[in-house]
Amino acid sequence: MAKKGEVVIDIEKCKGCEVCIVSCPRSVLALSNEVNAKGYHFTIKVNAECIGCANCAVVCPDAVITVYREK
Amino acid sequence: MAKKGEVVIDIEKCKGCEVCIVSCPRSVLALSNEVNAKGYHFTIKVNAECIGCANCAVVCPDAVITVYREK
Amino acid sequence: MTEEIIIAGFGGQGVLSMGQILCYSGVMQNKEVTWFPSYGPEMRGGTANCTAIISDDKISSPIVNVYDTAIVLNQPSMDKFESKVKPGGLLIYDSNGITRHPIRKDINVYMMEASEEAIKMNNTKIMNMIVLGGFLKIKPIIELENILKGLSKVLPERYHRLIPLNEQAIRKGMEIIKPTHLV
Amino acid sequence: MTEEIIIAGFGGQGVLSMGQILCYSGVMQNKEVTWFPSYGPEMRGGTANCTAIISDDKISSPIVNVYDTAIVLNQPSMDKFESKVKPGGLLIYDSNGITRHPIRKDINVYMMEASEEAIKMNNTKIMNMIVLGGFLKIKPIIELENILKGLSKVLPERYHRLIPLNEQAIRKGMEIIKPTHLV
Amino acid sequence: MSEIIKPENIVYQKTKVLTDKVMHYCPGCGHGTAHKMLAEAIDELDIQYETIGVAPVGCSVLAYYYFDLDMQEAAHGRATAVATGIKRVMPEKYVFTYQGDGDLAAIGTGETIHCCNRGENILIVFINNGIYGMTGGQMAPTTLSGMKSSTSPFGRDTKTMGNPLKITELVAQLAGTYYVTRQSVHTPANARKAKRALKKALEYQKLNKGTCFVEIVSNCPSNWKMTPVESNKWMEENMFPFYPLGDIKVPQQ
Amino acid sequence: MSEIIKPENIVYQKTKVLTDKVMHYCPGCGHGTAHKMLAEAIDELDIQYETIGVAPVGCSVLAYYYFDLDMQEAAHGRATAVATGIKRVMPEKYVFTYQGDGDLAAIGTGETIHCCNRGENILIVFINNGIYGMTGGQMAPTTLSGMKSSTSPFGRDTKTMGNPLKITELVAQLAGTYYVTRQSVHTPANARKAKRALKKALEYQKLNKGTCFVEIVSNCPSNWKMTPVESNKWMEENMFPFYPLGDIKVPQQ
Amino acid sequence: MKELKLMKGNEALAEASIRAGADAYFGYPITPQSEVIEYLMFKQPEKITGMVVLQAESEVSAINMVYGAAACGKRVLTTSSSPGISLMQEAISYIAGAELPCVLANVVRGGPGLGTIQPSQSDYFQSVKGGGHGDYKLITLAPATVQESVDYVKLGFELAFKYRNPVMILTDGIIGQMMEKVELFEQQPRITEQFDWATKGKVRGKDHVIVTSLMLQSEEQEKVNLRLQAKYREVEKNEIRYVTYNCDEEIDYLMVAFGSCARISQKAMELARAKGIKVGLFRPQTLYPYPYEAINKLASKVKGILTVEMNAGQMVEDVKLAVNGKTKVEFYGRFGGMIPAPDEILNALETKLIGG
Amino acid sequence: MKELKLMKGNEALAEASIRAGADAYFGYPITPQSEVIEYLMFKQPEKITGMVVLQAESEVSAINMVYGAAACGKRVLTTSSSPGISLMQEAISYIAGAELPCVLANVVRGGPGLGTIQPSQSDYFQSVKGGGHGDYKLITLAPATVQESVDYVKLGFELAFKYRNPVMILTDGIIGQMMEKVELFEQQPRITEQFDWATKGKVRGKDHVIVTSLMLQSEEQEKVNLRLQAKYREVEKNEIRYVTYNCDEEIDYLMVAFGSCARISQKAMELARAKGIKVGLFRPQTLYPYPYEAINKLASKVKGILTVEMNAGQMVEDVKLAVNGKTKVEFYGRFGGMIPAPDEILNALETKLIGG
Ligand SMILES: Cc1ncc(C[n+]2csc(CCOP(=O)(O)OP(=O)(O)O)c2C)c(N)n1
Ligand SMILES: Cc1ncc(C[n+]2csc(CCOP(=O)(O)OP(=O)(O)O)c2C)c(N)n1
Ligand code: SF4
Ligand code: SF4
Ligand code: SF4
Ligand code: SF4
Ligand code: SF4
Ligand code: SF4
Ligand SMILES: [Mg+2]
Ligand SMILES: [Mg+2]
Repeated sequence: MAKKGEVVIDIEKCKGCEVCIVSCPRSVLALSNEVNAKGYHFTIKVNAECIGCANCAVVCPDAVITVYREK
Repeated sequence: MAKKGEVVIDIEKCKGCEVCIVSCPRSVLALSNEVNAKGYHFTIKVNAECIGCANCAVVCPDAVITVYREK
Repeated sequence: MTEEIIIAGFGGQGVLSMGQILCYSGVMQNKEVTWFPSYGPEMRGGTANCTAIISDDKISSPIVNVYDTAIVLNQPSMDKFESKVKPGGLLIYDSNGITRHPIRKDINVYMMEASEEAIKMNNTKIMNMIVLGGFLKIKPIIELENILKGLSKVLPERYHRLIPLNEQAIRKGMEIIKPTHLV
Repeated sequence: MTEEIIIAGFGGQGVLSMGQILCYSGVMQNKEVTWFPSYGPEMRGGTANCTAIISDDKISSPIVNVYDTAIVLNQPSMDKFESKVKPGGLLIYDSNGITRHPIRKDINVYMMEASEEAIKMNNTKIMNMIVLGGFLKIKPIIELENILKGLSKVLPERYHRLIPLNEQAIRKGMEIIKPTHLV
Repeated sequence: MSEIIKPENIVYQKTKVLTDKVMHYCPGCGHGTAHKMLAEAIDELDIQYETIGVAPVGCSVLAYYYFDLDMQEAAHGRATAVATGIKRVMPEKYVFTYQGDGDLAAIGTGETIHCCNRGENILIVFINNGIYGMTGGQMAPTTLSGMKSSTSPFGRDTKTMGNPLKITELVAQLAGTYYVTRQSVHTPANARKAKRALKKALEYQKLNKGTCFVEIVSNCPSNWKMTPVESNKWMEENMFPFYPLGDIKVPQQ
Repeated sequence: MSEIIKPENIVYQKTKVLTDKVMHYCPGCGHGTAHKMLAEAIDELDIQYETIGVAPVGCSVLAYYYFDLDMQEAAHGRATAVATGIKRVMPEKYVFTYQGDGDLAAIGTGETIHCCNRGENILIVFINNGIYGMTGGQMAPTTLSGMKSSTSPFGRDTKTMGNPLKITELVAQLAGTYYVTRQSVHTPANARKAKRALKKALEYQKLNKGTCFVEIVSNCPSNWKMTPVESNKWMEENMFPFYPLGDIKVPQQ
Repeated sequence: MKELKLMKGNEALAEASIRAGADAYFGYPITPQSEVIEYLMFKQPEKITGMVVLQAESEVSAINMVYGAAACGKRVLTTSSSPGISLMQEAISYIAGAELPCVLANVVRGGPGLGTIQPSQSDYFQSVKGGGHGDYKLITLAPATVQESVDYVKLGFELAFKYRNPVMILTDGIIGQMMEKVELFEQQPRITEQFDWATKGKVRGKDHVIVTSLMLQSEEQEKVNLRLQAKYREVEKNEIRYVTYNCDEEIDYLMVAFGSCARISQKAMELARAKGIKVGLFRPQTLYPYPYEAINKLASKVKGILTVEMNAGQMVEDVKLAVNGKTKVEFYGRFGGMIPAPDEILNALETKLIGG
Repeated sequence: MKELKLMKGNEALAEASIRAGADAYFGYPITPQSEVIEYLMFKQPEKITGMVVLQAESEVSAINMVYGAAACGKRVLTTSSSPGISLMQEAISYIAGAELPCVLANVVRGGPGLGTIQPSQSDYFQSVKGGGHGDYKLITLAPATVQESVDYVKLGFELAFKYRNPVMILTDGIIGQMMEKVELFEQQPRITEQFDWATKGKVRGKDHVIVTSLMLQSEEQEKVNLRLQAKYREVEKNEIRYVTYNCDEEIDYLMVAFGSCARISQKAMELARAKGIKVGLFRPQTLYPYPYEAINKLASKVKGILTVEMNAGQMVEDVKLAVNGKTKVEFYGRFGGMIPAPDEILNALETKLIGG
């Protein structure tokens, strides 16, 4: 079974482009209903399936995702 | 036997480059010892072997040769 | 009559077209008009504004530094333009996202809940029309009929079916605008 | 002493280097000098000339319109420069190819058969040196010793073996120059 | 907060070769990802202090705010000439240009070709989004046949407007280029591959191999008038068939 | 005088599409022959009154004095842009440019590539003599490796000075070019072939086929510092191996 | 048929080029004038009048296309903004040297370098003194309204062909981006005249036409220059255009300003006059030829002149040349894309001229 | 070690660049200055001082290479002639905007257009008023001798680095092609200083360096412009250079001329003085900053001024601005590559000033 992972999203810098969302193999991510100060719906975690693969972070154009994976 | 030809060279316009000379299949042409008003040794006929092939005229950069051939 | 108006907000809120509609309508009513936008990359994701001037006489400068009316749709615009309203002038703003409300006491201030109203009307795009309605209520410099004519100029043909909705929004704005401070 | 000289002829006759040798030699003799050539595509197959000025004092203009001396090596140059010699000045020309000889009576005219002499010496390239010799005979503004030093500056190292030949040519020029008209 | 979130468990974070400035790019624009891949390549090679970059005129005109590197702004199209100037006086530094398709393949064509032909020992990163992003979506040399833009509002008509230009294939022909490849950064796998290509190019620069040219086919959601996700799909379906990903010129061993 | 010399026996004479002006070219320079072949092609197609030519900046800058055609002088390198301007407003005319290698392949690279890429329906005649003739023999983009020029006095060092550029092969890659060929005019046979190529190109222009590009590898006796005959030999031995004669792109039937 | 429209300056200029019967537009996008080519591409004038519109690969290419088409005796134009216009300087000099007619527009933005995209007037020198090499002059028209942007396209072509000289419309981001009411002139026919000087295919029985700016002999080149200079004297005699505001009355002060800046100065004048300051405004519409004499005349009757520009002080040199010491000349300017406000100008008037 | 040599202006300039410790030369051939790059390629300074010499594919490319290398804090130069310099205008504006030091030389030939290759001074306006876009200034040095061509390369680099501003050596085909005695200064070391403003690889612990001329916000761009203007005022205060001839005595007339034309005017002055005409000569060595004040002072004591130029009258505007109406200012010029003769100038002096 895959290791457990976690993502931390800097929601104030997120622009809500959804590129991360479609790249996640575990459908961990989705857009929030709320908007941030710049008026963007931002990405949030919607489940705990993250495996720390970093796909989301790698494709995030604004480098707002940090990924953790247990050792 | 090849038809007989003739060339007429506008010696005042000739620049003595010798490109015609090396192109003649019958060695008809050569440089004169004299120079023209521009100071160039010009091309002259040195025999009557001309067959009117126009090789010399075609390669002459200054278009100074007219070629005749008997019909 | 000369009315010098600044309209400012986020790109996408329709501030530029609000100004254009005013100007087109002005032309319909035989007024002199000028419209000048902020332009270029600065607009990308940032703020946008335009100056609209409507007058009975030839307009000299299309750009002014103090305004008869400021229409403000976000906080950065509030910060920038509150101070630029002429004493005794008019400030209209949409409450949505405003964290620091106007403090000047020498101008007339009207707040509108236009964004909310637009959501209620199921079309966030018409927020600007609601605000326009509010403005026209306070300063009826152009007749509604000419505003509708102006709209039909600004909107591409294929959107003309939306004119009734826009009219509704303008009327709604006229209805809901209310003063928070009057000189 | 200030000597303003024009040297003119066909490209390839060495008019430019004749001027340069004069100037280099002038430097050896502690003179002030300027040298200015005609330049660029106009020279292709056409005429070339240079102005050389040699003076005991600082030289203002490197370009003048009348000359103390004109050294002329072909017909077009004769046509152009005969009239530009100062009254009482000097005109030296090589007879080869000259169809219209100078007619002015207020200047000193010397003809040289330098081309022929060069053929005799088996090196048409030194025609210009023969003419230079002629000039130096008439106007000994630079000592031969300094001319030879100048030559060694103008000639690339690998041609230094030719200096004796050049000296010979200069001496030949000094020998053969003869006046055709003196004021 | 999850206990996984602790420094020693970090597997991915923003590279320090990017500054903390918020990029002005539109949401989902590939410029951001391309920046990141290049910055990570520089980070991984540990050459941040030995690298000088050149920004173009185009949407990435402000790239110099985002890379924590010494950088220069070049006039529109002239980045490779500017980089030549830099590299010639500082041959021991890593030098790269980062240029859009309008910049590199329209106004800068001459500079691009001749820089590559001289084999300047630099890295050229070429962002091909088939459009002039910065100025509001005009037709680029790489705009596809039939593709709409603000100066081809009815679709590019190759009869009158010229053909989409594969400049990458052209520079691959030149003796001066050493490594020429076409990549994308729109999926994690592609982005990782692009980074490897960029790293390889910088390694070749170390070895004095000549010009390395990395094209990144990218999107412009704003001017293509699509959402970012749609734009990436459109790119796969329309751009990639004409601009196929992969190496075009690789070093002969 | 020989009785053969009478008008009805003329088999070759100067075409009327050349004026009577004496050309300023150096003895044996290929520019003259190239002019003549182009003029004869125009003459044979009988399009003298429908042709507009563009002269470059280079030795052939005065070409407009020698062709008895309406002609324009273009700024250095810009002949193809000028020709584009002409052709777009006078599409019914035949339009050609005549350009040297410095003009077309150095300063004019961008214009050349984009003109060809748009497929402008013109003829480009490209005289490649591996040198800047007019300005006195500086290195051209096409100067061969190791070849001497006034700016490569010790021979072209491709490490620092770039590689000889085969721009003809580049433009052949572009969708806009229809017919691309490399010729020479230094022998009667080659000159005749070159004329046929030029004629073909003009015929394709009539048919609206797009850009035709005829390179003529040529000599520069003056700046190569050889006699004309030597220069032609040197050209065969040194230029042709690198710039092989022949068609590079021919119409697909 | 004349039409009254509300239009953006850039789009109005584009529309005017179609209506003026232009044969071709060649251009390259740059803010703040990309609307010109966008409008033209959308309008597809090729289908209406046959006018050709082509996006070139660069400004260098665009202006050389203009050269080629203009030399065919056609009405051709290009537009750009500051950095793009700088790239055109070589070819502009060629066009002037070969005496070709064409219309150029520079929608000026703040410089130097990449600068800002905001409005500026800092390309005045480039346009009227000579950005390119050699002694040549661009007839330079400075519109202050969208209406003038339209009218000057027509006027520009008229002058360009009358004098066979390039005409520059020197405008800026304010005029280019603003909307105003504009009366569009009627569609003009395209040129059918076959000009002697134009390349159009050799005409039987006539000499072939050569368009060039090269003269190998200096004597010939000087003749070209003398002909150009004579032409410029003609232009200076015939084509000076300007507007004055309140200058026929008694005034103590004069402001001189052109283009958009003149409109802001007009507002400042209104404010000043409301305060009782007797001030007039002089607005040159042609920057070359410059109205030296008209300003010189006014200089005699005022205590001082304030030149107002959106640059660091360029036209002020021409004002000084006009005034020739007769009265004092002060300058007020904002630059780098900053637009002076009417009250700033009023303030400058009060402190630099009246107080000063 | 100083050396006395007889050298061509172009070659002397090239040699001076090596000796000034230049790091790089980027250029493109054009008559009448191709000897500069030819000399450098032959000398191979790369093997002596490490100086790089590169033939670019165009002037546009060359000047942008200069930009890149200059921004690394290196001593860089390029040279060209009129049409080539026109092509550089965009980048020159960028260099001025980004405040980069470099030396440019324009060996002017007759224009406009392709013109002639003969000497001219018709790029005066382009150099001192602004050929590129935006408000910027080139420090402009006008050598009149081969010696000054050499000295101004060194001075040029000093001023360029002192003010971080491009310096233009405005010379012409006469100075470039003529030979004169020249004293060469000693070989200077190349720069080793690491400038704060230069890109050289980010320095640990410091902010990364950005070289740019772009300011998206007008407010920022105006600040840049204000800084530039303040710098220009400094330059105007410190760097004016000129030579006068006979101006300390009583004179009735003054001639003003620069560069090669000043030398011909000097000869004309000698001829005039021989005829008893009391005339002096003023030769600006810096064309920007221009010696307005010095000319203004002399204007008070003469009956008239004759400006002599190898163009259609460009510097004469600056002379008039300097004189500001104090005395009459006349002009004599030849152009298109024609060189005025000393007696023509004398004649102009007599007819335009003394007789006139
Ligand atoms: C000389 C010049 N011409 C034109 C412009 C305007 N301009 C700025 S960016 C740009 C095109 C950008 O397109 P691209 O290079 O594809 O970059 P992108 O924005 O798509 O990333 C243009 C035409 C300019 N700044 N300078
Ligand atoms: C803008 C500009 N740069 C440089 C020149 C100088 N120049 C004139 S011709 C030429 C090169 C000519 O070489 P090429 O095109 O090969 O023609 P060729 O003379 O060999 O036929 C150059 C550099 C110029 N006239 N204009
Ligand atoms: S790290 Fe992988 S699994 Fe976790 S959210 Fe990102 S993409 Fe999904
Ligand atoms: S990719 Fe980045 S910016 Fe886009 S939605 Fe995801 S976290 Fe936000
Ligand atoms: S026509 Fe032929 S045979 Fe006669 S001279 Fe010429 S080349 Fe020789
Ligand atoms: S080819 Fe022509 S120019 Fe050359 S030598 Fe023969 S005739 Fe004379
Ligand atoms: S305009 Fe296009 S290329 Fe530019 S930032 Fe936006 S999406 Fe990216
Ligand atoms: S210089 Fe060379 S190319 Fe030019 S005419 Fe002479 S030989 Fe021909
Ligand atoms: Mg792009
Ligand atoms: Mg060549």
